[in-house]
Amino acid sequence: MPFSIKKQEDITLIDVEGQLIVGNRQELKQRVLDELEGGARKFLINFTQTGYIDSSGLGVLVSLSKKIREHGGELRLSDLNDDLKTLFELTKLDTLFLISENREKAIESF
Amino acid sequence: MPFSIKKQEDITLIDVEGQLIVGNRQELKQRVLDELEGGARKFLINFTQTGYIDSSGLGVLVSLSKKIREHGGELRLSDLNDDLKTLFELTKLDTLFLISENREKAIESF
Amino acid sequence: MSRQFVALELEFPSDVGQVERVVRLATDLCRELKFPHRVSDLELPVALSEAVSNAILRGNKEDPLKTVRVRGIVSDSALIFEVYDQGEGFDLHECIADPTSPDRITLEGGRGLYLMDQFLDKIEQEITDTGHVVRLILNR
Amino acid sequence: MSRQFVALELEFPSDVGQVERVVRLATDLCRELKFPHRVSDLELPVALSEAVSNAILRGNKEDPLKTVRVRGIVSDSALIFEVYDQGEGFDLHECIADPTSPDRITLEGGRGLYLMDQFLDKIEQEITDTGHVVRLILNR
Ligand SMILES: Nc1ncnc2c1ncn2[C@@H]1O[C@H](COP(=O)(O)OP(=O)(O)O)[C@@H](O)[C@H]1O
Ligand SMILES: Nc1ncnc2c1ncn2[C@@H]1O[C@H](COP(=O)(O)OP(=O)(O)O)[C@@H](O)[C@H]1O
Repeated sequence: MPFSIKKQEDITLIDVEGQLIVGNRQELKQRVLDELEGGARKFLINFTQTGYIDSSGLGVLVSLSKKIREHGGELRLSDLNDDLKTLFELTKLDTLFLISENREKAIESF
Repeated sequence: MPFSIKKQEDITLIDVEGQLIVGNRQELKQRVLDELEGGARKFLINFTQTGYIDSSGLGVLVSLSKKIREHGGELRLSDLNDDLKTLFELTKLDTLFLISENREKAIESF
Repeated sequence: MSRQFVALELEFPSDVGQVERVVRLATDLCRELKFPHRVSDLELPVALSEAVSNAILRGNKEDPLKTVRVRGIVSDSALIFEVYDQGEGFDLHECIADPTSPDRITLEGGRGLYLMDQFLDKIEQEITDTGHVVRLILNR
Repeated sequence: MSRQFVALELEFPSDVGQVERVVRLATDLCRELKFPHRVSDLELPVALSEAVSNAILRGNKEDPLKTVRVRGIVSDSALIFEVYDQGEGFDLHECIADPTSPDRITLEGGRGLYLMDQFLDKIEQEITDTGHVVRLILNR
């Protein structure tokens, strides 16, 4: 399983276990949408174990962020390595997402 | 350096750090012959860190063993992994060499 | 100096589940050949996965009877990966649209060619008898 | 099922210092492709290093102007490595002599072809316009 999901109070914590790419992004999308459907509103996706994300992975993050906002929720990202930061900067997605240094800081800032 | 040499009493301990192959076997040969020249007679070559040995590496061991015996000395080998054991069995070199499970047993049996 | 190179060639079915394995084989080779971290861990994996995904999804339209072929060549001067699909081809430079513009930044798609273009020194394309090939070039 | 394969190709100067790197690239690929431990850690590295050493030392006689080429192909059914040298070739099966016999066991040389023969399912040879190729075959 490339994703693990757990709850901390009202926050849904998702760990991406490996790369977020065309082969698994649909699974991430579906699992987050299921949680949203179930009433969750605060989402944190953590990338500690992720080396790179491809354009389809970035696209899924963009569309999830939109969906979550439409439901009055909030999506945060944390623990991007330098390569991931470069990807977000090149695509200017660093201006679209709330990005925290690490999980603790992300949780505090909800 | 692919070999490290140290002394324990009158025993010369040689650790092979990696594979013993055509690219480095001459260095092993020269260093052991230098020690033999310098008066050493008991040699233990340890293969803890070695994955495989090629035919030229086996050949160097054979010729060193002969040289050492001609000088009244003794060569022992230790810590062969299963792949190395297979190599020695296939070439019947397990009948030519004194092979010990590990360094301690080899040192005891000199 | 004599010629020296390493090449890697792969052929696999038009299934997006293949992309990660293909990219891993290529990036492992780059690491083994001591390319800078930025090449082996970011530029090559992202550019190659975009090209391979497009070959599977756009070129071959996930047709199980069609295969994708990747050929990577590492020489002293460059890293070149060719990705062959069995589609009709397209004009890459015409299809790149800036995904950072305000009207496009919230779209789900359209970042693949842009990232390839950002990370690579050069991109070439050819239409062949059997399909389309895109050539990803990184100078050393 | 569609065709599926992985190939690795290398060209390098006739220098025995190259053998370890070449063998490592090949065995890393085998590990990545989930070959059994015995293949990736013993049979392939030993057989391939023998063939590459012989290509450098015997085929090309360490001539710095001559190169060795290795091409490995991994398919669903087999692992095939071809080693090309620019020498005149030789008759492999004529040159294999049992190195375990009492009169040969204390010799320094002569175990290379024997080990290749022990570890491989099949060995083929060809003389080409540009030299000699030995083909190492391991069934999957
Ligand atoms: N191999 C290909 N064959 C045919 N068309 C392609 C190929 N690669 C890309 N394209 C075209 O280029 C467009 C842009 O690709 P890209 O930037 O990767 O974004 P996306 O795939 O998200 O649309 C695709 O929508 C497609 O029309
Ligand atoms: N690529 C080659 N080209 C020409 N002759 C070769 C080649 N490979 C092997 N031989 C011949 O086969 C002989 C046996 O090889 P081998 O079993 O590896 O033992 P060694 O190399 O120790 O002599 C070599 O001595 C050489 O004469």
